[in-house]
Amino acid sequence: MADKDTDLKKIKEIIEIMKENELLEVEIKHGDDKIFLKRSQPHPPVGVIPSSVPSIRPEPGPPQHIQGGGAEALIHTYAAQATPSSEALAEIKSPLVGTYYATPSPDSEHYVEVGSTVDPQTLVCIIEAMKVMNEIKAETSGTIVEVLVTNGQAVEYGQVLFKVKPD
Amino acid sequence: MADKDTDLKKIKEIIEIMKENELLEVEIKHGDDKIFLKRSQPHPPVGVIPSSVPSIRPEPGPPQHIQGGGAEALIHTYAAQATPSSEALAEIKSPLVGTYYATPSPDSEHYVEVGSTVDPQTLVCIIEAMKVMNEIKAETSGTIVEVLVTNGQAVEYGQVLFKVKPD
Amino acid sequence: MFSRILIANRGEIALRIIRACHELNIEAVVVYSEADKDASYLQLADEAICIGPADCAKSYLNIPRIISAAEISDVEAIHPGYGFLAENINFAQICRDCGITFIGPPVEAMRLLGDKIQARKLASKAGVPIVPGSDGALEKESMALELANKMGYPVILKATSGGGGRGMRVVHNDLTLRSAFNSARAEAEAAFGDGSIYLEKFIVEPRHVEVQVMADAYGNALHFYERDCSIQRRHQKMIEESPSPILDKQTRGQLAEAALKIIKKANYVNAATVEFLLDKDKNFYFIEANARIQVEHPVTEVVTGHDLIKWQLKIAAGLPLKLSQKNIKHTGVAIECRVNAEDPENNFAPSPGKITRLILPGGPGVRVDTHVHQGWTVSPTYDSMIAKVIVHQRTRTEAIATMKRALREFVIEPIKTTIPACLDILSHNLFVKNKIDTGFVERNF
Amino acid sequence: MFSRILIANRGEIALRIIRACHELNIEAVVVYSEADKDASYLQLADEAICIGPADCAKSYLNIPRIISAAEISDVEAIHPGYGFLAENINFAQICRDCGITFIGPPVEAMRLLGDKIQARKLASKAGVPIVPGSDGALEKESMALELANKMGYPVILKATSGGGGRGMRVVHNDLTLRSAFNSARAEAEAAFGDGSIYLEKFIVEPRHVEVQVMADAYGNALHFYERDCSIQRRHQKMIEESPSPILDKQTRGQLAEAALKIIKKANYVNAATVEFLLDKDKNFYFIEANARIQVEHPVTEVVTGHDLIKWQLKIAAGLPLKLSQKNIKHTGVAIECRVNAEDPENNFAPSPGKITRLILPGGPGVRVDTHVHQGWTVSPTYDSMIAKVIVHQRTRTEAIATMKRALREFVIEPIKTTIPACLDILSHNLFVKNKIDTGFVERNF
Repeated sequence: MADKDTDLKKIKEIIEIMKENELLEVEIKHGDDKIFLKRSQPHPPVGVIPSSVPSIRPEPGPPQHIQGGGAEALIHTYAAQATPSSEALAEIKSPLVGTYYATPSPDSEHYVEVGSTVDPQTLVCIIEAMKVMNEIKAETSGTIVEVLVTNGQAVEYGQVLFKVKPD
Repeated sequence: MADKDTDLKKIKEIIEIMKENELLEVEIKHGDDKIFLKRSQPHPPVGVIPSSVPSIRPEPGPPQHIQGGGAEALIHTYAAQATPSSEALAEIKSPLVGTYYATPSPDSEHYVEVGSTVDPQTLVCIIEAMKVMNEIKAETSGTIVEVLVTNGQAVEYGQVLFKVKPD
Repeated sequence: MFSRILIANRGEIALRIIRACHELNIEAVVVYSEADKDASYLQLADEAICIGPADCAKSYLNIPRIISAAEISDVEAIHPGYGFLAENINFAQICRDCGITFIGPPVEAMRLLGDKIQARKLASKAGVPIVPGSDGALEKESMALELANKMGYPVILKATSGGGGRGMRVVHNDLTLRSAFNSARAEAEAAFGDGSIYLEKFIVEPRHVEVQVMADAYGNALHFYERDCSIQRRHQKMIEESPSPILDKQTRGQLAEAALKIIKKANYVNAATVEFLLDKDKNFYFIEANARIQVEHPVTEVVTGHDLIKWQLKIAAGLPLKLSQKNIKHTGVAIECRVNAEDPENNFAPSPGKITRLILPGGPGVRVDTHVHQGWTVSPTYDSMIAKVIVHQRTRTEAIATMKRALREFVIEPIKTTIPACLDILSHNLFVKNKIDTGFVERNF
Repeated sequence: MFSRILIANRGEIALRIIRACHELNIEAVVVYSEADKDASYLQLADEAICIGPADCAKSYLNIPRIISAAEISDVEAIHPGYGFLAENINFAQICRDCGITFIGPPVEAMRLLGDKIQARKLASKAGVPIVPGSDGALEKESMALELANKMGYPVILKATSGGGGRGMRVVHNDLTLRSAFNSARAEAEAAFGDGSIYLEKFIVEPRHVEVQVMADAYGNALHFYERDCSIQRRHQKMIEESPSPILDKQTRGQLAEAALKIIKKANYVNAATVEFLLDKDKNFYFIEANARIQVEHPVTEVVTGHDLIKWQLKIAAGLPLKLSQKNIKHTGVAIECRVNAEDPENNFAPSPGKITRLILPGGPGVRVDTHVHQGWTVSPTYDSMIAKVIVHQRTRTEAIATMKRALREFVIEPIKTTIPACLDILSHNLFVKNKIDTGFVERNF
């Protein structure tokens, strides 16, 4: 019965947190299996939440192991680490496997660098695949805030090349 | 986002039920893994709950499949089917592998039957193992309310033979 | 020998090739689609490169992406496995043009054997019996009607570029031939981009027997005995065994010899399978040659003790087949069952999904080839085959007993698989008595 | 043949015996302790009977409970596996008295071979060389001192009823002999209830080579070649192989012949292993005979193609060994690695616990014998061995390569296992070059 008391306590705490915060994530993990629940934000929360809102971890310390129904489960609770969607960064990914080139020719300037503004039609780099130089467009608008690859580097499909702060 | 909305709705419903009923079980199953949470009853609930309280299933019908974090999970909610702990039955288990005999000899009366009162020293049956007749004692006190084996039946170690209602 | 190759495939055959590479101290680079990013064999590979999304056309069938992956990972050769690009002449040609060794036959041999009509002609020239039929593609329905009446029904229509039963029709009279001709043509056009159709005499109650061969670049060609693949459902093999329990010693020898004649005539190099139909009177007819490793190659590996993938790698690297025919011994009996994520109780509908419990069979005489593990999600995008169970025993009776106990201890939940169907077949009186043909499954289940 | 037997064991050997039973259409009843109630092999058994709590004395070693389970489940025979009651003469006698066939040797043969001093005498009578030593138990320290000085140091003290290294001491001079004599005696007394100690010449850098034999009730005794088990740590075997890579053809023949002499002299029936030490000059000395199936029996199974457990069942059921020695062929090379739940980085401390991720090796040439599955909890109560990986290849070099790739693809988390230790040994220059002896592991790791 002691275990079940512990479980109930944990669940009660989670419920309390859910009620108090409304914006809430509940993550229940077991091995590879995971149940992850997150409230989406159809209505903006009342009041402004700064992007660097400290996360509220009601029970700091190591993860709690809860015995329940014969299985060992791991339950974390977090208040939502809400990031206003306006802060989210867009990513420009490689649509091809190949070699990344930052410049159209060895002596040219880089297509883009950190601080460059791009629109969907802006050429951002070349990916060479089978001797073909494929010009890659940004396909998003904003300012380059991070370049994750270096000239001449091999890149795979879906690899993130740039992070872009939307306008 | 649709999936997450659905999840949130389900979770909200569960929380509402938890709050309203206080006596609550939440069972989250995934394949073989299961998280089972049940409030034990350190304090008797206010008001008398009949042992045959109808279970409240807020969403009758087939189990709901909830998509969450890439995993398919199954969530059932029940109101607690509370059984007062005073109703708990003791069990007399077989301490041996062998053959169960209800009587000391073929013509004798049964050692015990439903309704018999026993104390720890009461002989309740014989387990024959390797031609040896082992007399088995109750090792508990109370009234036999159920006999789970029949004369001549093979029993394994730890098999429940009788249920006993404690005095 | 190679020091680093790329594997242009996925699933169990990708894992199978990694195993061979590592036993030969070759580094293995694997390409994968986003759908396979959690595959456990990617952890075993020396490098894994994502080449595209789940859609095969943008990943496993996309030649530029695979060649590009080979270039950035600096490999010497590409192993195409089976399926996908394994018999794609264009791919093999591009590999050659890029200076990458294609681990498979030369383009010229692929051309000769890849087109079924060409292959039939080649077999005829080599003196190997073929199923009577049209000399080439039939352009008009009237030509098909005339020939069918000349040979006598039943006849079978087949796609020139086909495989796997698509574009295939068995017809028994003029009426059904008329309708089948056009529908087979349309199906072939859709499936292979080539609507050419040819016609053959339909062999009644045939057995499917195929010979495993291997040839090197120095003119040495050897056979590794036959496999009997008569247990099929809709032209898809379910259970394969070796030796073929119907063959006598003489026919077995003739069959192997016929296979080698074709391979030599095609100047073939690397692994191939030469497929025959065997009629009730033990006459055999060449049907086609598969210019690649086959799904069922482990059956041959366990009875001969030879690792066919290793031989593929060695031969592609230019090493000779240092073996004499008489040193290739065939010992005992092997059976393979394919475990597909399909529901036998629901007309073999695909049954993809997450595997939450998995216990693989093991112990004496059991080999399992699978890329799946507990926690793996079987994707609906790819082939439904998730495991192959291969047993090796002293006799056919013992092999059947071992396979049955192995399949019974195979736990896979909650997805449905063909395991119960395989068990039903293995327990069937006619299978046990070896009274089967390629129509056995459809007639009895 | 039997129609129903009971398996008085647990873990991988219980599963191994179930497999053999089912392939022979014998029903298998398994007994289990409460600690093993979730074992997956219980689901495969035709009946499973709980006989007691985790404590072996109240379950797997409890004769009345096992006999009682055999009686209520109405079996014809009991297979004891290895360990637990496998070599318990009292148990075999009780089985006989209860009319249950003990699947193992007759009580009389167990008596002759079970006591090591008796077994040495029997070997001498049979004309098989034994390690020079005392003729029987040494009652006094002074006797040990006298003999040791006569033979010359180093000498080894051993428990008469012992096994597994308990009660064993190697001593190099009078001083250490004095202290070792009493401590070995106390250890033997505690471990076996018998403090008898004998003394032998200690063979320096010996190899442990054992011969698998099988005898029927009609006087036929055959050998199934040898296993080399020189890779040991604290007298526990870690890696076994066949053939012994050190033996020449002549010595191999002599060794097998010596083993058969002993078995015949003891009127032995069923499976046994005759163990020898081989010194640097290829002289061999009988050390003991194990009157049961061994952990490492699969090594012999894969190189000979014979299922030894099936032979045990057949012979116990009174069937003859229908084989001639020359029809038992030895093909290729087999290696077995034992996977124990022990932490090699922490002095091989037990590492029990729940297995949350498990991917077993597979593919060509790999056999896995294990009862564990993902989700299974390795109990601290029992033996730490959780799996055996056996490989079969054409050559020792290839077998080592296959074993290395198999162990590298074996994923087991989060418990620690001996896999990394096995990989270190397999990669060691001296192992590869076959320059090993029973002290190799302790000297080099």
